[in-house]
Amino acid sequence: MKYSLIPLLIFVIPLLASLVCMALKKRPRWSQEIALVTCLATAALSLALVPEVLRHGSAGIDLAWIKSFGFNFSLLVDALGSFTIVTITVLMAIDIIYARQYMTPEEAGSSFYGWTLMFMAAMVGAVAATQLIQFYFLWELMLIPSTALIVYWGSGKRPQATGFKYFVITHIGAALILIAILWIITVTGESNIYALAGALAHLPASTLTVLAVLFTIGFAVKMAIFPAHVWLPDAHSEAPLPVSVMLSAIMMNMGIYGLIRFLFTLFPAGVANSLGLALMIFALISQWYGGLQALNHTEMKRVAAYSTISQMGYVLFGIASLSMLGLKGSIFHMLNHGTAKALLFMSIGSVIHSTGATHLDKVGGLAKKMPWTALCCSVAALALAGAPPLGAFQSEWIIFAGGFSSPYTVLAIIAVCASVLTAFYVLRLVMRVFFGHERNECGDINEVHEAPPAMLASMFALSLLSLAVGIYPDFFHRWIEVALQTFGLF
Amino acid sequence: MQSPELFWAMRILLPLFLGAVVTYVIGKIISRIKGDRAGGVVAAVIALVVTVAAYILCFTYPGAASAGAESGIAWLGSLKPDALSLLMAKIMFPLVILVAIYSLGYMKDDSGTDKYYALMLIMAGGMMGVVGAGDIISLYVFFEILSISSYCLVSFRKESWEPIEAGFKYVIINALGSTVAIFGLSLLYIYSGSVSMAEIAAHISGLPDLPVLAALALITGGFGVKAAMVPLHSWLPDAHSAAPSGISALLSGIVIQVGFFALLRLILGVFPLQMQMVGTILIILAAVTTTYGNFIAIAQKDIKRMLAYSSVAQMGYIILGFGVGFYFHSADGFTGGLFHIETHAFMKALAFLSVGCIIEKTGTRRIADLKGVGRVMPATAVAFTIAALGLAGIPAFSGFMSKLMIYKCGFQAGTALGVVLSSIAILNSIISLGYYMPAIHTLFSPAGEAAAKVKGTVSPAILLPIVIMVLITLVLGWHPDLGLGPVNAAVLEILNIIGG
Amino acid sequence: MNLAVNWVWMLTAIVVIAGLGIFCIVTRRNMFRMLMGFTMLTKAVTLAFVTGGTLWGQPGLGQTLAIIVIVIEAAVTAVGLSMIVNIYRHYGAVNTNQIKRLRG
Amino acid sequence: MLIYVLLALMALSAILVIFCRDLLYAVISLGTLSVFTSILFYILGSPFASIMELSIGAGLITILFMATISLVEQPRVGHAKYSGRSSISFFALAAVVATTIWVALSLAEGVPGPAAAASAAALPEVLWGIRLLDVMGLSVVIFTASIGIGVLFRTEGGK
Repeated sequence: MKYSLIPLLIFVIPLLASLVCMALKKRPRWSQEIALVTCLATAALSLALVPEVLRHGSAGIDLAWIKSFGFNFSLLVDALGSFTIVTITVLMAIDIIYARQYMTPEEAGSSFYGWTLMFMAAMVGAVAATQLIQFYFLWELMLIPSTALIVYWGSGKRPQATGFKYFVITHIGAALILIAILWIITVTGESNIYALAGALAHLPASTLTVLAVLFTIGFAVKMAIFPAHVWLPDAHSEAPLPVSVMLSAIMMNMGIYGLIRFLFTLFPAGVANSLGLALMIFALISQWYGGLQALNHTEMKRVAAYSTISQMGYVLFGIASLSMLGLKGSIFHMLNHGTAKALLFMSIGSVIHSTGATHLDKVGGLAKKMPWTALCCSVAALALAGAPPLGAFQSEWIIFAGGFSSPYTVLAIIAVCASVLTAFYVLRLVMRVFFGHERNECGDINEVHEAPPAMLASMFALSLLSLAVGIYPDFFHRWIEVALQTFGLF
Repeated sequence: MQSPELFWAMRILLPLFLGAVVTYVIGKIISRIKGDRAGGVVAAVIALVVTVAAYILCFTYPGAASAGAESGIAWLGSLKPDALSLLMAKIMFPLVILVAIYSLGYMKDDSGTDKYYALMLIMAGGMMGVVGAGDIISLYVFFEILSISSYCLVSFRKESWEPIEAGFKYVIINALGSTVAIFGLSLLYIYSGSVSMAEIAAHISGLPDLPVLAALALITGGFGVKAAMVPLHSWLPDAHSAAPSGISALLSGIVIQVGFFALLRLILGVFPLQMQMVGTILIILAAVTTTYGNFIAIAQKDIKRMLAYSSVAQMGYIILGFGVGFYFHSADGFTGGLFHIETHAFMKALAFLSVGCIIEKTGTRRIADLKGVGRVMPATAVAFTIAALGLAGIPAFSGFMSKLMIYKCGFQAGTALGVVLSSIAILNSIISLGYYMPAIHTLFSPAGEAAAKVKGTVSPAILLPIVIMVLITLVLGWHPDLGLGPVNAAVLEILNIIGG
Repeated sequence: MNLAVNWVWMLTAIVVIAGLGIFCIVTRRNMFRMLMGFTMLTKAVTLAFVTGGTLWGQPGLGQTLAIIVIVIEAAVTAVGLSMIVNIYRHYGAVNTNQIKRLRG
Repeated sequence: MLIYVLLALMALSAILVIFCRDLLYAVISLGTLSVFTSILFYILGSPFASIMELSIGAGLITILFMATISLVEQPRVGHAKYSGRSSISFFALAAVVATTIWVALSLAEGVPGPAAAASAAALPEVLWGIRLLDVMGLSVVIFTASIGIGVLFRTEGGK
């Protein structure tokens, strides 16, 4: 481990900035700028951390926290962590740029940016956490800002109910994680995530299996794997759009990160193997369930939300294949799914912003009026469908390759079929909204205009990112391979 | 060097009781001359001065170094304050001070507030006497001072039916409880011929089992009433919801904990041999208490009754910490229990104070009628939210840290029983979300009738304690070390006594 | 002092009176009756203290304890009775089954 | 022998307190219980406790009860309510008495014999000496009770 201040900075800067934003209650414009600067700075810092991490394996800092309990506040970023953090911070910065024009400062208010920054700080902190209790603390800290964002700015009929459903269900998942964490701490006496592998190897297999199941269920709730998905469609579709992006494209990565980190770097290989088939089945169900529901719904944000469940099925499928390829694909898919889903949500947001329509059968033929949005939305759709040369193509096919290297070839074939389903519902969305007869049942078609520049800019940035990852994936492959080296499994 | 007994009598008890007399007399005189409201204000100010002075004095505790020092005064022998008592003092004084400030705004339209503040000081003095007592009779006398003053405070607003009826229920059940406890203690006196805890403890090993167990059962049952252990809790929801909100805060925040503390003191002082068994009983009672309290709280429609049942549940957590501590000889159990007393005191008081403020403005206690109040009274509603999330044990609030210790101690025991207990505790914190969340939800949903009634701003005297308690809850949630100093000293004291 | 008393019967009487007191509080529905039960329970306690004092040859201590308990009994009874008067003013009744609005 | 008679009379008056129909008779039984207790105290060599019991227990408390009952109770209310349950009550009572006697007899094992050498401190020394704190506590109790009763009977219009 190399001593580095950056992990601390990328946690503390957003946290302090969030407090500043909360304090600037009367000046939403200032908080907007503060949030933008903070997000860009955090993204830049997390990128600056990448070479160090690749060179030294990991970088971090160790601080005293609760002396009486013997807990430290240690932040450490390794290759897997830095990949997750970069995904989070970069997408967050782009999302903040988008939110600048999607919501006026007065509409958002200072506290919107305050909660957002606190949300980001908690996510970054949870990824960088090395102590189990610290991890749980920051993991749960994500809940409060995200619930507040849904409840205060939500647009559905009952945003409170949605927010609290989200809160309670994810808290139940977290409670399972807490049980497992406390169990581990007391049985092994070790609370450092990076030192646990050795300590856990001595435990009896039955204990390890129970622990692994607790962790898996806990993280699967955050990943919204069927049947723990019930909170997701409402939360993601009723939240305001920038928050949907945060939840769908960014927070989902936390569940993936947690599952991979805990299941593969902590436990001996045999434990994950015993769970493989069950995970794979749930992954397939999520994939198909999400896809079919997405096809079934006409509300655009709900389509994207169900698509998230389906995509998380892909990721879990990669994890459950228990192969290097599958894991690599899953990790890679964090970035690619994040990019594509953020892009899809943002283009839906642009459509909603300029037409006022929320259902895809209320509008049509918008490509002429909003050509750039149409382009970006098509990129997102193609990426989710796994079309080359976009980034998601890479990760999805690595995941499937992983699936075929597992013993369950039949299941892998079913998973591949699901990608056809994906193509079907995303392209249906694009075709209905942007092509065909020009119409807008929710307003005057002639007043429909292209999205404002900041929104377009963030969408372009995401499209280019997706394209760049697809065209030049080698760097990312190397990065993830460094991460996988620390696993030492299979 | 000053002995702890003299310190306790002169710097804690004397100011409080003397202050109560002064408060009452001067308050009475002023209210005769200038009217009731002025009398109330003067009484409040005197009470505040007295409590703040006693609080500051309590930092001059001579410390463990002087524990052996003799006061040389025979009658002070019935006091035996130690680090545990000091911890309770350090929790109680801030709470009483904040509640007194709050009452300045909250009780300003009531009559007879001079008596209110005098009774509050007496209640504080009674609590300090209970925690500092070293023999069974002083324990009983101070316990009764505490009880009588709290009876009268509960039915302070006697003009409506609820406080008075709840008050009688409170009187009869608590009088039964404390008399059963003193009956158990009197049996101990018959068998040992002494009232000092240390001397009884020296005698007890030579006694046959049955009288000791009978006394233990009577004492546990008797003080269990005050500590609101299920099934002896039935007075609590009525009394805590009928009392004025400031008093509810004190009752839920510290009085029931003092009731448990009396039991704890006796277990530590008199029954060290039965500790394992007491631990078992406490664990069972705690599991039942927590689960029952949480499930019944879900069914409540009245927000104060909901909080009262949540107190029952939280008492279960505290008792669980001590039960595990006794059963497994685990220091973490005691730390968890004591720290939860500390954090719960401020969280629950915060919840009651903010709810009291909301009730005062809207005039209703039905949760369903409070729709949209959070939009017209944002500060108070946010304070309630913080308190509720803290009570549910969500990280970033102080309740998480203390509950974490309690969860951890169960696992640390390393047995299946410990794991099961901790899991019950963790699952219970989820169940508790089942009533906190709907309440928060109602507060923040679109405006209803009650919200329309809210007029005017909340007075600063009400807001100040709420803000301070919010800060305490948040700071202890992020940096619990700040509150753990006295707790650790108290745990050391317990470990000294039980020799663990 | 050497009294020709079988202490076992003394103790029996104490426990019986205490038991009757608790029985009275638990089963009676009349508020006065409940308070009387409390008073009986307290009598048992005072008797226990005096007995203990005699047994251990500490009449001073035993009496002191009994006096303390008696005074507290009187105070609690007085407060309880004034509550009953208040309840009567609200309801015109003193039986708990007639006034029970609160649910346990 | 007198002591056994007293004990039996005490138990009897206690039962009367519970089951006697008229509240006033119940109060009188309670006073009788106090009187017997106080005689017992005297026989046991506790004259001061005896006087206190007689004046407070038999005197003050009985008068308080009487005064309140005459203030509150309407005659002939609720009598019919109990008659149906009385046989059950008597069975319950018999069970309680039997249990308590059994418990008491089992408790008796460890009771010490009367102390041979009574190095007794006299009451005033005890009361005003080593128990002074409790006596102060008692004065606070009385003060509290009087304020409390003042609270419950205050006439000024409140909220």
